[in-house]
Amino acid sequence: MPFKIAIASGKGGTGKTTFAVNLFRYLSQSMPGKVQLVDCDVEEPNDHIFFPEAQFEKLEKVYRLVPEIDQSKCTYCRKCVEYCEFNAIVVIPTVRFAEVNSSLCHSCGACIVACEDDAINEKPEEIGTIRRGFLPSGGRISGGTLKIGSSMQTMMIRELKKAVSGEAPITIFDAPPGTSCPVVAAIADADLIILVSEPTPFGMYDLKLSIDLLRELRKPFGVLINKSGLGTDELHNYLLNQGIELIGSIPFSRAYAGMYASGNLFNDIPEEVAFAFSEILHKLHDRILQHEGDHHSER
Amino acid sequence: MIEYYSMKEITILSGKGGTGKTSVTAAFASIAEHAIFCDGDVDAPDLHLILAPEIKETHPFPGGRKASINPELCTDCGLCRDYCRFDAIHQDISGRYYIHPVQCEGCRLCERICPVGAISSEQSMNNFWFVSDTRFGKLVHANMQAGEENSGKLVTTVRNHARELAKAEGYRFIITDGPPGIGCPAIASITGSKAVLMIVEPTRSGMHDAIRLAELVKGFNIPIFSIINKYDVNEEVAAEIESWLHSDNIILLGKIPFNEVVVKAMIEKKSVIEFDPDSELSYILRSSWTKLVSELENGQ
Amino acid sequence: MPRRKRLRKIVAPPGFKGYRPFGNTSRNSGFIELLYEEYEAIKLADYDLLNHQEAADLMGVSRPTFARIYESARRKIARAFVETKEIRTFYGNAWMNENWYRCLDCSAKFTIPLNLPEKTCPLCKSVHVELIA
Amino acid sequence: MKTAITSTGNHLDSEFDLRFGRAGWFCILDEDTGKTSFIRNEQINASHGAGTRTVEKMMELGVGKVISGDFGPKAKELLEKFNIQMIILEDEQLTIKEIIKKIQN
Repeated sequence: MPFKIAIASGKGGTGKTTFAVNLFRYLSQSMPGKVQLVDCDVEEPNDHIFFPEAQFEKLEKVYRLVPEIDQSKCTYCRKCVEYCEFNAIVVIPTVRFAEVNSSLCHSCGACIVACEDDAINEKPEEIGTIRRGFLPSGGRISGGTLKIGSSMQTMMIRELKKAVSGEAPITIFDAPPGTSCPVVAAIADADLIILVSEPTPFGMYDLKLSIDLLRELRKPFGVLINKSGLGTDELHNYLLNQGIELIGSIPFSRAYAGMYASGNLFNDIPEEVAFAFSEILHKLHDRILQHEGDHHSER
Repeated sequence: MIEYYSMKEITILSGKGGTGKTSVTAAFASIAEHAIFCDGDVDAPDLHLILAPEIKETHPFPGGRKASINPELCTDCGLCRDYCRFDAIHQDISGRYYIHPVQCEGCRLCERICPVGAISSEQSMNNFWFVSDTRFGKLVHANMQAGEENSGKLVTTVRNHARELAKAEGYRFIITDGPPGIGCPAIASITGSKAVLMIVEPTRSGMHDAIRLAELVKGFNIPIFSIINKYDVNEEVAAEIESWLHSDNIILLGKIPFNEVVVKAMIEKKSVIEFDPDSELSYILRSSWTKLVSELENGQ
Repeated sequence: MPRRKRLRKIVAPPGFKGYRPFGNTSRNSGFIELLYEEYEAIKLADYDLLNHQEAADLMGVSRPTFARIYESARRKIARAFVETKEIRTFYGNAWMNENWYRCLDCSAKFTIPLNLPEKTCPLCKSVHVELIA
Repeated sequence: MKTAITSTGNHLDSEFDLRFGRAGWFCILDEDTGKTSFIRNEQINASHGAGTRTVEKMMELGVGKVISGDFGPKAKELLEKFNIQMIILEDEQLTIKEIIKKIQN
């Protein structure tokens, strides 16, 4: 039974990536060959920076389908215009003009259903690339890069997830920040979501937004407090009052922040950070094993 | 392009989240004269936590359409699921079909192909935008339901209103706290701006994202300025960023050291300049603002 | 009536309105008019280093016409240098991919669709218009 | 030839509207007869593509000139393609009447 963990946060810069790559490294060492990390932040993919030793395969292009109107068949009936909810089609019968504006098109396929003259065909258009790789120590790492200026984040994430599904029994998704559609796409099928937060007013406000979203989606989640000690206890108390699981706390360490900055996250970790990490990683490791165990006993 | 000769809109962006955009915006808000503020991060707005707005006007913002299936009419034929390209239509355990509102893109195709007319859609009305008073001046901001699409248009709405207010009341500056990333909301916050201020942190990922952001902004032909935040967290990377900025002709307004005073100010709901006006940080922020203003006035 | 000149396609107008000599004592020695298409010809031949045929194709004129425009541009610039004259750029007979004009009298900005021959302001009918694209 | 002027209201004393696709109204002026009429913009609340839809409307009305404050990139491209002249005015204090006067003088 595959297990999927998504690492998310409402606010950016809380330490999502730091945690995701640490979790990945830990699990891929304790369960070699069974773990993959998927960087779902397709606007700003960063996870690969921390694994310079990773070997990447050739980039795969991701396409979406954009309709094209065959003017020789078009009768300028404007039915596609009527069907298109995104105002992406311009048809001007008087001058016999019909065109699709691909920047507004959502690739929903409604115009094709609308067209009775078989005048609309779909053509692939590149929206980004997927990069897959593996670490010499085992473990697969992949991610997507959206073309700059494209607004197809959600589709890019869905395509990325489709492309890598089933590559490993345990998957870690590093979600983009925020609470909008792309985040939903990244966490939609996760078995556990870890919200990374920081104990500052901004961190807490954004965490509440994420919690609202996850409750609406009825997803199991827990909260990881990063940079603890930097702000106040308010966040702890809030989680306690709300009955939300605290996955763990990682103390703020200026030295560790400096290490992240240079792209080094794994060597010479300050002791207090290393200790907090190992406790949390152990806990999650046990939980994954338990999940597998549960499944076996069901059989 | 419309030009309001006296008014300048500055959008503060970062690419990567958590680099200190909102803290810088708040600091500028506390010293800028004749300015109006705008929170362009409608997804996870934070500026109001510092500015403590008193809401004066509330406006609904019609969101995207969301389809739903009327279970009484539905015959469970499953046609809608075959047509839906957004994987938004699912079956529950008893085999009945339902549409997940968060995954629904609002294209209405299911509604049109349903043979028994069981699907209908409605515009979501849970998003609002506000005009508020703060101790520094007016703030235009918004609140978007989680999982909503189309935040780009809400950003545009908020900015347009700020611009109208600025024009009507003769403000000199609009300071916009932009959304993270380089996607649709970020583009919506750049379009029509007079300048972009990029807050970069000296990390590998921060630099990577800043380069992508700069590439995006260049397409708009808008001048880019930058501030390196927490530069002393890694001076090696900071130096690398500095030389990239230099080679890309991006003006560096200031380098801000790491200081816990930023978090302390945040907890007190104050901008850094209000919280500790004599600190080194406040000095750097003030001089960055002055430099930015003079660059903009002379650049015309 | 002289034959109307065919418009020459140029990619972008020059990024300046003119050049002025400095260090010379005799002021007001006048100016020469460098047409946009002449600027474009210099740019294509001496900056982009295209041969005359390639440049002519880009501007949508024949090779001999290109050669004439190019020669005229060089002579004008040489004259400006030697006689210490200002160089001022003028619109001439060019058309651009994106052509926006500004009326110097009423400051309206406007386009001139290809089917409209005249270059006058559509609002106040002024003939004082400049290209701003 | 017909000219469209973006307007905030439906009479000659209304102020000029700087927006094109999201203008409140269009004043259609027949330059030959001097007659005007006002048409409400149905695209004002469209969430996407208001500009291109408005170009369609202009074509339908047989407009040859559009006066507005700005044109989006897509609208610009289409207007250019169909040889409709675009005119940008930056003074939103003007009334429709004043703009018409400028044209007719």
